Amino acid sequence: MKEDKGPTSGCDHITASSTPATGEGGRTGDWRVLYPVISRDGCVVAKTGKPMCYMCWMFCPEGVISKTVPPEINLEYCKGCGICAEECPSKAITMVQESGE
Amino acid sequence: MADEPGKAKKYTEVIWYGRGGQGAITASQLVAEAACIEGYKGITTAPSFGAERRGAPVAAFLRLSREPIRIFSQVTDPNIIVVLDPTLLPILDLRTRFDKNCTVIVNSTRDPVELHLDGFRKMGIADITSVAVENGLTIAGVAILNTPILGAFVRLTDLIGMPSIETAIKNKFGGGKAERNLAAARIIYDSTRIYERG
Amino acid sequence: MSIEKKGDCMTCAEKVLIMTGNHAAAYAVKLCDVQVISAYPITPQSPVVEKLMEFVESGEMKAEYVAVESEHSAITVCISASVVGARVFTASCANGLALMHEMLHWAAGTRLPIVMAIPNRAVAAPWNILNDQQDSISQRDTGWMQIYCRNNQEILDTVIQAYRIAETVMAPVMVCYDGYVLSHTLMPVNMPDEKLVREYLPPYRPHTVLDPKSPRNINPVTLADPRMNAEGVLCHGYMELRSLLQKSLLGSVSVVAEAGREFGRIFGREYGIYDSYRTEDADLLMVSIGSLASEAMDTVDNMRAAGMKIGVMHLRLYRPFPAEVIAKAVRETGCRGVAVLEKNVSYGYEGAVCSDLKAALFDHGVDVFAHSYILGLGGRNVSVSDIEEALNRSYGYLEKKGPDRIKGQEWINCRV
Amino acid sequence: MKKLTAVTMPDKEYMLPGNRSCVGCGLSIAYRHGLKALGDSVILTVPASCLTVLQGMYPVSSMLVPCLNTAFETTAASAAGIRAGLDALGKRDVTVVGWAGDGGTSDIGIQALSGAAERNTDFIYICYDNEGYMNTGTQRSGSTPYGAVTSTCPSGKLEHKKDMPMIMAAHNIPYVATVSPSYPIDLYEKFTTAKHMKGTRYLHLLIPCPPGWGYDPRYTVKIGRMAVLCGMFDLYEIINGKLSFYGPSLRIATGEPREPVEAYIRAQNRYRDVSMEVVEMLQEWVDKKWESYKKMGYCETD
Repeated sequence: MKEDKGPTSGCDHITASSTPATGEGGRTGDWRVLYPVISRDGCVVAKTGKPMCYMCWMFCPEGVISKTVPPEINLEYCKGCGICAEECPSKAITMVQESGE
Repeated sequence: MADEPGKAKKYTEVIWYGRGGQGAITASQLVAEAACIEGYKGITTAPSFGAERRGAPVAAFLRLSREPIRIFSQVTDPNIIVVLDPTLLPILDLRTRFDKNCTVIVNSTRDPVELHLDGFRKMGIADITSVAVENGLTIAGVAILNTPILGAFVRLTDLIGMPSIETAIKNKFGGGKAERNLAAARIIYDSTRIYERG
Repeated sequence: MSIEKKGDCMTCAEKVLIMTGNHAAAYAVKLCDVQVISAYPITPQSPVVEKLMEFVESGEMKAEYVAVESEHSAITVCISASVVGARVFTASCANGLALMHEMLHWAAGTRLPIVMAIPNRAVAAPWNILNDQQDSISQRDTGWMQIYCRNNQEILDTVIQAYRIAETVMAPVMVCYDGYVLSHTLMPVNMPDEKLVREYLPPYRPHTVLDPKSPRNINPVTLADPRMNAEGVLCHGYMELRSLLQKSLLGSVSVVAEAGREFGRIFGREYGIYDSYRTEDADLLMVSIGSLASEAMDTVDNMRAAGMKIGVMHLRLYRPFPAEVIAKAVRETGCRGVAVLEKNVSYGYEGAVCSDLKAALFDHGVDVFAHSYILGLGGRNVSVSDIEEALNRSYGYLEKKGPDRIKGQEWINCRV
Repeated sequence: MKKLTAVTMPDKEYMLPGNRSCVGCGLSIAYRHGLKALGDSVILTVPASCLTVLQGMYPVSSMLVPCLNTAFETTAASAAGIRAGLDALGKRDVTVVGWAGDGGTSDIGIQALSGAAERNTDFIYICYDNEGYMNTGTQRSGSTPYGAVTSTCPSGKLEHKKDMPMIMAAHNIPYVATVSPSYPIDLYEKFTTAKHMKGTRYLHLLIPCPPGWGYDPRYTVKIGRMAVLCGMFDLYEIINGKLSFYGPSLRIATGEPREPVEAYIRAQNRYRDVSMEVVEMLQEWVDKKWESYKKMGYCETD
C-alpha cells in the first residue's frame, strides 16, 4: 500500500524567498513562564498624562508593547522576559506566574 | 616553403628565442598579425608556457598554415628558428637539438662558422642590435629587437610580404615610433646576409 | 560545428582579430553588456580581468568592477549583485576555483545565471600553474553547467551563448578552456557584431529580486519538509528546491542545443551538444573535452591515412551530462570501442568523463568498450603522437570480446 | 535639532513579533531600533548567526526589510556585491547593510571585511558581539573575553578579546562606532549618523546574551549597562579619525570613576568559577585600555 506523504508543495518558487508575516516562530506567547501586568495607576505616562516615558516600549526585545497610554502588551507574542518590569522607572510592571492551565 | 620532401608537415612551425624584454613574443605576434592580413586561416602563436622573468631566456612559438590549425602543443620540431640574442646560442645548442633542414635566423655580426651554426640548410644573419640602436629602438638602455628582426624573417622565409609586416607594425606602434620601427625593419631586410648549404 | 566553418558568416561582416583565449573571453563579456564584474587574479586567468578592467576604465564598457581580496569574495560579489538584478561575470581556475567551492553551491542553489570563465589549470599540491582540467572537473557536482571549448573562437562564442543559456535555465555556467594552451595562445577570432549580440541575448530578467519595495528574505533556513506561508500556500522544503534545480539542469540539454542553433542562424557558426570529426564508419572513437579534441583531429587524420578507422567526439557540454544524446551518437557511429582521453582523474578510480560516458552507454544499451586515458596533467606537453599512442592501445582491443575488452585506466607519457 | 527620546523615535516596527529570538535577547532590542533608524530604503545581508534564526525560516520572514542570507565568512563581500549591483542599476539611494555576529566578523569574516573596508565600499557593517558562537551552543570566538567559559574553553578563555572596532578604525574608514542596546537613543543616533555617510561605516554592538552569558533574561539591559559603567565596553564614535565618547563613557573619560569590573563579572554564570586573579587580570585589562585612551589623547576635554 502506498504511504500518504501529504500534499504536494504548491508555490512557484525556484529560490527560497520568504515574505514577511507576524508570528513566523508561532505563538511565542507560549514560551512564557511569567507574564507582565501593567499597573495603570503606577505607569508614569498614565499618572502624569504626558507622553514622556515609554521605557517598556523601548526596551522590549519583541516589539510587543504599544506606545499608548497606558502601554498595552500583546500577550500572544510576549515571551515573558521581564525586561519591561526591570526597566520600568516607576516599577509599574510586575511579572506574574502563568497559571499552567 | 621550409618543408622538405619526406617531412610531411601540415604547418610551418617557428621558434623565437630571446631574453625577457627583447621582444621575441611581440615579434611572433607581429608575424601572426601580418599573416592574418594575408588571409592565412591557420595562425597560432604563444609564449613558452609558464612564469616569465625579465632577462631570463624566453621562447615564443608560431604556427602558420593556409588551413586552420588544430594543435596547440609547444613546437619541438621547427622549420624556422629565430635567435634574437646571440649570447643565447651556447645555451640553445641548436646544432644538436634541431633538424639541419631548419632555416636559422640570428642577430649577429659573425658568420655561420664562427657561430658554430654551419650545417643548417639556410641561414640569415644580420646585425640587428646595431640597427635597433641606430634607429632609437631602446627602452631603458636595452635594444628592442622585435621589429628589425622581422626584416630578416621576411627575407629568409618567403612566408609573409613586407607590406603586411609594415601594416602590422603600424597597427601596433603609432606615429614616429612606427616610422623608426619600419625603417629598422627595412634596413635589416636589405642587409641580411644569407648563407645556403650547397 | 567544425572549426573549418570559421569566418563563413553569411548574415554579417565580422572583423577578424588575432587574440588569446583570455581576451576572447573578455571581448565576449563586453559584447554581452555585463554590468558587474568581480574577480581575483590567478595565473593563467589574469589577462581576462586585466582586459576587462581596461574596458571599464576606458569607458568602453559600462560596468561596476569590484577588485576583491579573494576568489571566495569574487563569487560572493557576483551572487549578491545577481540577486539585485545585474548581469555578472567572474573568472578563476585551479586553487582559486577550489576556494570558491562553497559559494558555487550558493550560486546554483539561488538559481543565479552567473557566467564564469575558467582557463583550466592544475590544482596544487605540488604547485603547478600549467594546464589540466582537474579544477573544473572537481566542481562538477555543484549544480553549475559546464561547457568546454576547443579554440579561441569557441571561447568567445560560448561565453555569449552561456549568458543566454544561464538566463533561460536559471543556473550558472562555467565556460572552460585549457589554460595557456588556449588562454595564452593567439589565433584569429571573428568578432561578432554587437547589435546582433543584443538581438541574440535579451537583457537579464531576474526571477527573484532583492528590492526594498518588496522585502523578501532570500535563502533563509529551509526545512526538510514543505511549510505553509502566511497565505496558506504550501511552499517547498529543501528537497523540493534541490529537485527543481536538478530538473532544470536535466532539461537544459535542449536549451544548450537551441542556443547553439540560434547562434548559428545569426552568426553563421552553429554549435551543438557535441562535435564529431570523421566519426562515420569509425571502429574506435576518441572522446574528450577541450583542446585535446581539437588536437586529436590531426592524430586521427594521420591514423586514418594509415588505414585505421578512428573518429573524434568532443563533448562540448559536460554538465548536465547529455547521456542520451551522447549514447545515441556513439551508437550511430557503429563503433566497437571508445577511448576517453582526459586531463583529470577522479582519484581512486579513473577519468571522470570516462565514468560518466560508461554510465550513459550502459543505460542506453550501447555495447562498446570504454577505456580511460589520463594525459597532460600539470602542463605535460601533449603531442599528436601521445594521442596516437593511447588510441593505438585501445585499437588493439577491437577484436576482443566480452570481459577481455575491459582494461583499467592508463596514464600516457608518465614515467613511473 | 530636537532631542531624540522614546517618544520621538519612530513607531513603525520593521522586526515583527513572534520571531525566534531567545527570551530576553539583547540583539532583538538593537535590531528593532537599528532597523527603525535605517528606514525603508535598505537591503540587508546576513550570514549564519542568531540573526538568521531571528529572521525566520522559509517561507516566512520576520522583518519588513529585504535580506540576502549568505555564507558565514562572506557578509562584507555580499554587501559589496549588493552595492555593485545597485550601482550598476542606478539605485544609488538604497543603503546596504551587512549584519553579522562576532564570529562572523572577527574570526571567519575578517578577510572579506578588511578587503571591503580597504576599498571603502559604500555600506554599513554591523557586528553584534555577544562574545562567542552563541547560535551554535556557546563556542569561543576571537571576541570572547578573558576568563569566560565557553563550550570550547571549558576552563575559561586564556586570551583577551580582539579589539575589533579599533582594527576597523585602523582601516581609516569614515565611521566607526560602538553601541549598546542598553542605550537605545545613542544606538538610534549612531545608526542614523552612519546612514547619512558614504563609504564603509562600522558599528560594533555589545549584545548581552542570556543563555550564552548565563543570567536571568530580565537583566539584559542592566548587564549591558554594567559593561559600559565598568569600562569593559566603551561607547564612542570615530568620525574621520576623531574619537569622541558618549554618555557614561564620556563621563569616565572626563574623570568620573569607573565601577569595578567584579560586579559585572560576578553577575554572569560564564565567569562562574573565576578566581580573584582572573578578576584582577580583567580589571588590569580595562585599566590599561583606558590608560591607552588617555595616551592617544582621546580623553582630553574640550
